[in-house]
Amino acid sequence: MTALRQATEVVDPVPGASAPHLPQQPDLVQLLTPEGERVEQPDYSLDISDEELRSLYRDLALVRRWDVEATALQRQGELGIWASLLGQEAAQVGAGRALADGDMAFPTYREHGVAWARGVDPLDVMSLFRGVDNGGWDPVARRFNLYTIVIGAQCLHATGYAMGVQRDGSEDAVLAFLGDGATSQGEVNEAMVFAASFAAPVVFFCQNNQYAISVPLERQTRIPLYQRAAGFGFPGVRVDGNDVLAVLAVTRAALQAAREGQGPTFIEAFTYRMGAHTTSDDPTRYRLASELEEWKLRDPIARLKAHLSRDGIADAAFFESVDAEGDELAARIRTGTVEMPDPAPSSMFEHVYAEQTPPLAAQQAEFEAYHASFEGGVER
Amino acid sequence: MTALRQATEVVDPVPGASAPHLPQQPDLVQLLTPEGERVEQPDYSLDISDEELRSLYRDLALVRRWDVEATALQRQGELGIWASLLGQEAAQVGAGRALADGDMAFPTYREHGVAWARGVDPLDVMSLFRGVDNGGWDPVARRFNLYTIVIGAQCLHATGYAMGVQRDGSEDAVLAFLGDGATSQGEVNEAMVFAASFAAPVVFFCQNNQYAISVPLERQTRIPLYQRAAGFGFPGVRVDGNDVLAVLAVTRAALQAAREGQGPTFIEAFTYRMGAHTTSDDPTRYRLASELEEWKLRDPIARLKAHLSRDGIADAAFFESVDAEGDELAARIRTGTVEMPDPAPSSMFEHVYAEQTPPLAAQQAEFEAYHASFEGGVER
Amino acid sequence: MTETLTIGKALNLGLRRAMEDDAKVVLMGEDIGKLGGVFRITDGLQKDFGEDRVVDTPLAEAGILGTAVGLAMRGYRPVCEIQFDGFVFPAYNQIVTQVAKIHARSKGRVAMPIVIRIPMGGGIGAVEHHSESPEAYFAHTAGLKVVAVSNPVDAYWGIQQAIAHPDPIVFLEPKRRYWEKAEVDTSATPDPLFGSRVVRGGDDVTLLAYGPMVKTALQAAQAAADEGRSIEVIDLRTVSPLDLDPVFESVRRTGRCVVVHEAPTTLGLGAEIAARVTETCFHSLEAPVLRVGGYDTPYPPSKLEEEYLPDLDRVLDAVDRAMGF
Amino acid sequence: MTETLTIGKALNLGLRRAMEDDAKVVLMGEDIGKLGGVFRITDGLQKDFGEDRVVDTPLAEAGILGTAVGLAMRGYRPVCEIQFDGFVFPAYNQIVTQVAKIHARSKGRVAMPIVIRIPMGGGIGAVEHHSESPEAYFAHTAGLKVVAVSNPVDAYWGIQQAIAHPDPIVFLEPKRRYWEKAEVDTSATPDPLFGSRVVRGGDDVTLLAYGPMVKTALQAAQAAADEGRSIEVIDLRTVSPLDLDPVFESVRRTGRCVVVHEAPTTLGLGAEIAARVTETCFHSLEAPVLRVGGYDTPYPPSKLEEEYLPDLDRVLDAVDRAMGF
Ligand SMILES: Cc1ncc(C[n+]2csc(CCOP(=O)(O)OP(=O)(O)O)c2C)c(N)n1
Ligand SMILES: Cc1ncc(C[n+]2csc(CCOP(=O)(O)OP(=O)(O)O)c2C)c(N)n1
Ligand SMILES: [Mg+2]
Ligand SMILES: [Mg+2]
Repeated sequence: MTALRQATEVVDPVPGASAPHLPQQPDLVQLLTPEGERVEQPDYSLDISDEELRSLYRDLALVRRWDVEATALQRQGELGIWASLLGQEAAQVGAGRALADGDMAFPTYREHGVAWARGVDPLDVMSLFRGVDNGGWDPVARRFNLYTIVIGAQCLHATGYAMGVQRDGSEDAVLAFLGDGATSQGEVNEAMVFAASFAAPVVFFCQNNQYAISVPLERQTRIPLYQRAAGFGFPGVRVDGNDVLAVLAVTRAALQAAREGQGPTFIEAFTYRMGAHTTSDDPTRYRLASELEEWKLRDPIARLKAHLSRDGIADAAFFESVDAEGDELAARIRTGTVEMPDPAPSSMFEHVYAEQTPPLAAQQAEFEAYHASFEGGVER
Repeated sequence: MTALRQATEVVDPVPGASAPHLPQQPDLVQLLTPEGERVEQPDYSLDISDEELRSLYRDLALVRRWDVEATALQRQGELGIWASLLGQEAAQVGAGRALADGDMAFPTYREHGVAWARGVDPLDVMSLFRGVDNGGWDPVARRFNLYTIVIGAQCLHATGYAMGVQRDGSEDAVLAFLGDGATSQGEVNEAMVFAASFAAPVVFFCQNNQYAISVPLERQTRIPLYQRAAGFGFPGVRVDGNDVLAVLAVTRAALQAAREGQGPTFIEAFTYRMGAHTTSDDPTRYRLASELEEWKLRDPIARLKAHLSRDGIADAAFFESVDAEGDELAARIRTGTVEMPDPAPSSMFEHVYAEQTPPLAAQQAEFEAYHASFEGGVER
Repeated sequence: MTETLTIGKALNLGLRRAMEDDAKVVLMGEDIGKLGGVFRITDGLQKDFGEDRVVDTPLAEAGILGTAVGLAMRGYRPVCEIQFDGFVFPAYNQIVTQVAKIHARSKGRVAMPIVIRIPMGGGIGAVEHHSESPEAYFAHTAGLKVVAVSNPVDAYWGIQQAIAHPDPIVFLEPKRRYWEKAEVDTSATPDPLFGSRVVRGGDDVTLLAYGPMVKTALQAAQAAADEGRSIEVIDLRTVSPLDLDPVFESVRRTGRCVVVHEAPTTLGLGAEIAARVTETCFHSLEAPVLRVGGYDTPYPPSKLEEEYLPDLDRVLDAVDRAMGF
Repeated sequence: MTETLTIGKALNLGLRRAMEDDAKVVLMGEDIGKLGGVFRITDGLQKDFGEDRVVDTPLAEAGILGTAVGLAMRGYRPVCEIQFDGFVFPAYNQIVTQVAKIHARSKGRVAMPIVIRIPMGGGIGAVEHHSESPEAYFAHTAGLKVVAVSNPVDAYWGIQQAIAHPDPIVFLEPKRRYWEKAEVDTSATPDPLFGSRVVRGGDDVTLLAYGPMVKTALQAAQAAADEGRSIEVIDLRTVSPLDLDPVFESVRRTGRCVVVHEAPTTLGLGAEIAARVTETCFHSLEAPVLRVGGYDTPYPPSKLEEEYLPDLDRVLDAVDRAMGF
């Protein structure tokens, strides 16, 4: 059966595993080694000021601080659940910062780092996990869609939005986030079909954090994920997702290509979910502690910190100021979350439709009357 | 953006178009030229007796004769609709004859040639298009599933069936049919994900007949379809779908690979729908007559006939006998169709469940009583 | 300006007018371009409005609806054609979890002015999946509205009103009636989209229908009249929201009510209507609300569809039973 | 052999027993292997039965159901877990157009013994899509059967009966009651799968519930008893087919009927039950059948779910209204 095998280009069946009989898989795109050393990638040059580097560090650190606080708040019963981004800060901040103002982003439920980069107030994210609403920010004003919990559904939204951009003759680009698990969903693959067919200005940004809850990547694909795109006829690239500079450069390049009419790109940001899937999850059931230890050596924040330090871009005072800012942020998030008012009961009827229907109006009126009947203390 | 473009293997963006900057797309696998000349393909050698060659010809001719008769019967109001296979005989007969007895096939609604190869009585196909049932054959006994009309749904069934084969430790293989349009469906792509993930013994046999009703291939993909498989990590191959020998050889090889535990293969049989999508369709609205004329030069039956004649494998008497057999078959199909009894009215209640529910039994009883009330001639 | 139009042609003209009125209207679907759709409802529109506004999509219904969501977010008004009723299910996830919920999810910040056109129902002698009536699946889904037109006038105006409306609407077209004709005054002021309409007055029984069954109901009423029985027929026109006030008013007079639809009876619209009419008109009812629907079986092979579909006789039989209570 | 079991543990043991009894039983789903499912219903099963019988699938619900169809055709009995109610919709096409129809399509030649396990309903403080009640979508679909268990005994036996049954069954598990306990006699002879059950006798009102709402109904009946009102509570146990004979018998005595479920009221099971009870018991009814259901809105953010979900007070309010007619 070598004939069939040769008829197409099959590369590394298992990521990381060597496959000497097959062409070598390209390395991860990396601009910063795990030790914080800057390396050059002629294809993805990045001209970046010290100021910008420090500001990237600040984002990474503050987003992690937020995440830590949110996890604690969940433990204390102040949130129903929390989906931690621990370990994925660089992938998210790098991607988020690559966006131009007019670009639109479509997150999953874990993109707190992108939310931050888009200027979303963390409390507007907390409100979702507290059960107050489904996200408090304005997706139009922030150009950051509300979180989408049904796996993969947002990839089609992003593609359709990009088709709208084309019709507007605009130069906006669109960034769709998805996980490694999501790549198995039919809708995600349909999004790639549509994006390719219409050459839509959309970039699929897949954070391969190695797991879909407990299910390892190998169940979703036998080959590196970024190669999925080739089957749909557009480029795929794998970037070190723990290297904020590489993510920034690659995402910028892909968005620029989209803007220029070159159609979609698939980016696989190779990273690791250092925490549990959510606060309801118990990762000890399905992965070894040693794996986590290995990934800790590639910590995205430590890496940038090492770079800033070794190249003298930031000093101890800077790091201390960021830490202090983090503590302030955490305090604000804590207070804001704990004090967040519950929504008005009858609000659930209010935005079902842009034009409420008479039967629903009647239901709301009954509900309010029923409620009012308890207010005089006649509750059973 | 050359960097991103290079990060993956992109081949011919448009089928047939030349793309000098990209690696050359492999030729169609072909064992018989359009002129009927036998060519060798070291990867797909085919050892075939003259007897078998004649029998292949007979299949092609009889299947076409059936198709012509069915189209005529539809025109005369004896069928509700007919989905013609005109032009796709070689793809279907070649694929059908590649199956071993124990293998299972999952057709769309157009695989009359495969049905024939599996020993299905044409009348059991006619009954579907006449509206008598949803296909009269026994899918288990014939190892040929009932037609599936919802585009692409059968690809998952085939993959699941193949997962069952694996669990049985059997050497059966599974053949899933689909069209070019079907490749855009999410479920079809999920089937490829599952098949790859479980290395299931299933072969996806895509008849690229260039159109999904009116929509040309270019809307579904910008690159040759067989390359889709590479993105899922398994081989794809493009075969001349109008060359019954090549189809037979390639499909056999792929099924053999599946049998041997090598997992799935995607076969793109490059062919052309020479008739309308169905008898309800008007192809003059969306394609040029000249296109059809060009494809007529690659007619799959004429090609095999030329080969049989030029190499002295069959003589005029043989061709005449096949023609005569065709006329007999057509007569049998015509009579059988026209005389096909309508189903019993209450049969629609009968197989909804393996164990009918009491409410449905009550509904059936009411229906029967209501019907009986008309039988005494008290109809309004 | 009065024209004689089939339902199909009325829809075609209505779509054309909606596209002229609002450059943000984009049609999407399989084969809606050069072919004009398998029922030719979009005939000629791609030629006149171009490929960017009349989009032949890849063959993927979730893709159609999912990209429509994105287009709506970008300010467009997508009108999606589902080729046949039985092929809406691949898009079901997008419709139920996204289209229906995004306005609520965003607390009203993101509107979903999407119209999902579906040729609905049986009676055309087709193969499996081409004759179904999925309206209850949508009417049970909060966030959607569901309209079922029965005639050329409502088709012409309804499609324009639906496109102009800010909420997502499943727009059901009575496929076997596409060729039915009527006079359409294209300069009239149309009735509101979401309202039922008494289409024939009567005193003995209130008969409710929508979409393709309205004609059947009217035929039954005529036949009953010939036998001296007076049936009031109401075309519901919208199945979500239901406009039942005219129904209540009628049932209070007649004391009897029959609902007819093609969809399977169990949990079909008849169930909801029966429950609501009984709640509201309990003391006026002389008989339970009776339902004439499809049977609780898959839609049968076409040789049996006449048996499956409610017809004049089955409607009159129910009327008899209602009167006999 | 009597054990105290939670619903979750009863399901786990029932699955284990079904797998021991029949080597063709294969479990499929997301995270059901090492993790044992997000609710641990399949805990330990992959360890004991291996990866071929407890299959962690790729993340694709249509894929799960579609491959289950193929496995069933090859003679297996797939038991598919859908992680949460709100995630069944990507599989909807396979369920409605294939799973439900293949037995009829093949004139009985191909059986579809597939069980689709879905943790159902709200009340666990979750985010969007994790608290829904999709049963009406399935009960309206001919070819499916739909079971909704409410207690450990039915969970233990029901899952085994469902797996052994030849037809496809949507098996709804009351997720917020997973941790409720009861004594289960694992050597008893179980009640049939498809039958409702009077769980508390009474004379004034017949109260119907299934799944998670049975407990609420029983609490309401107890509270009403304290006020001197006698409520008969029936656990429907199966929502398709509905077993209404015990309901008719009861309503003929009480003259009043209230149905409670979490799903949106419009076209929820209550609609069908109201219609059927009224048709059958018309002359016995003192009041219309009243429905207590979720509102016709998307399931709200969890801070509002207590307001959304039917509770003891809303049930008693409906009982009052029924009595007041
Ligand atoms: C359609 C659907 N099915 C199942 C789920 C439940 N679920 C939530 S997250 C998740 C895993 C997602 O994995 P991946 O795409 O890799 O993203 P990650 O959580 O790792 O960021 C699953 C199965 C869901 N939200 N939607
Ligand atoms: C889910 C679904 N959507 C739409 C249709 C209507 N339809 C029937 S055939 C067809 C085109 C199929 O094209 P292709 O897959 O290329 O197969 P071909 O008919 O060319 O053999 C369409 C859109 C369908 N049957 N199922
Ligand atoms: Mg992941
Ligand atoms: Mg085709």
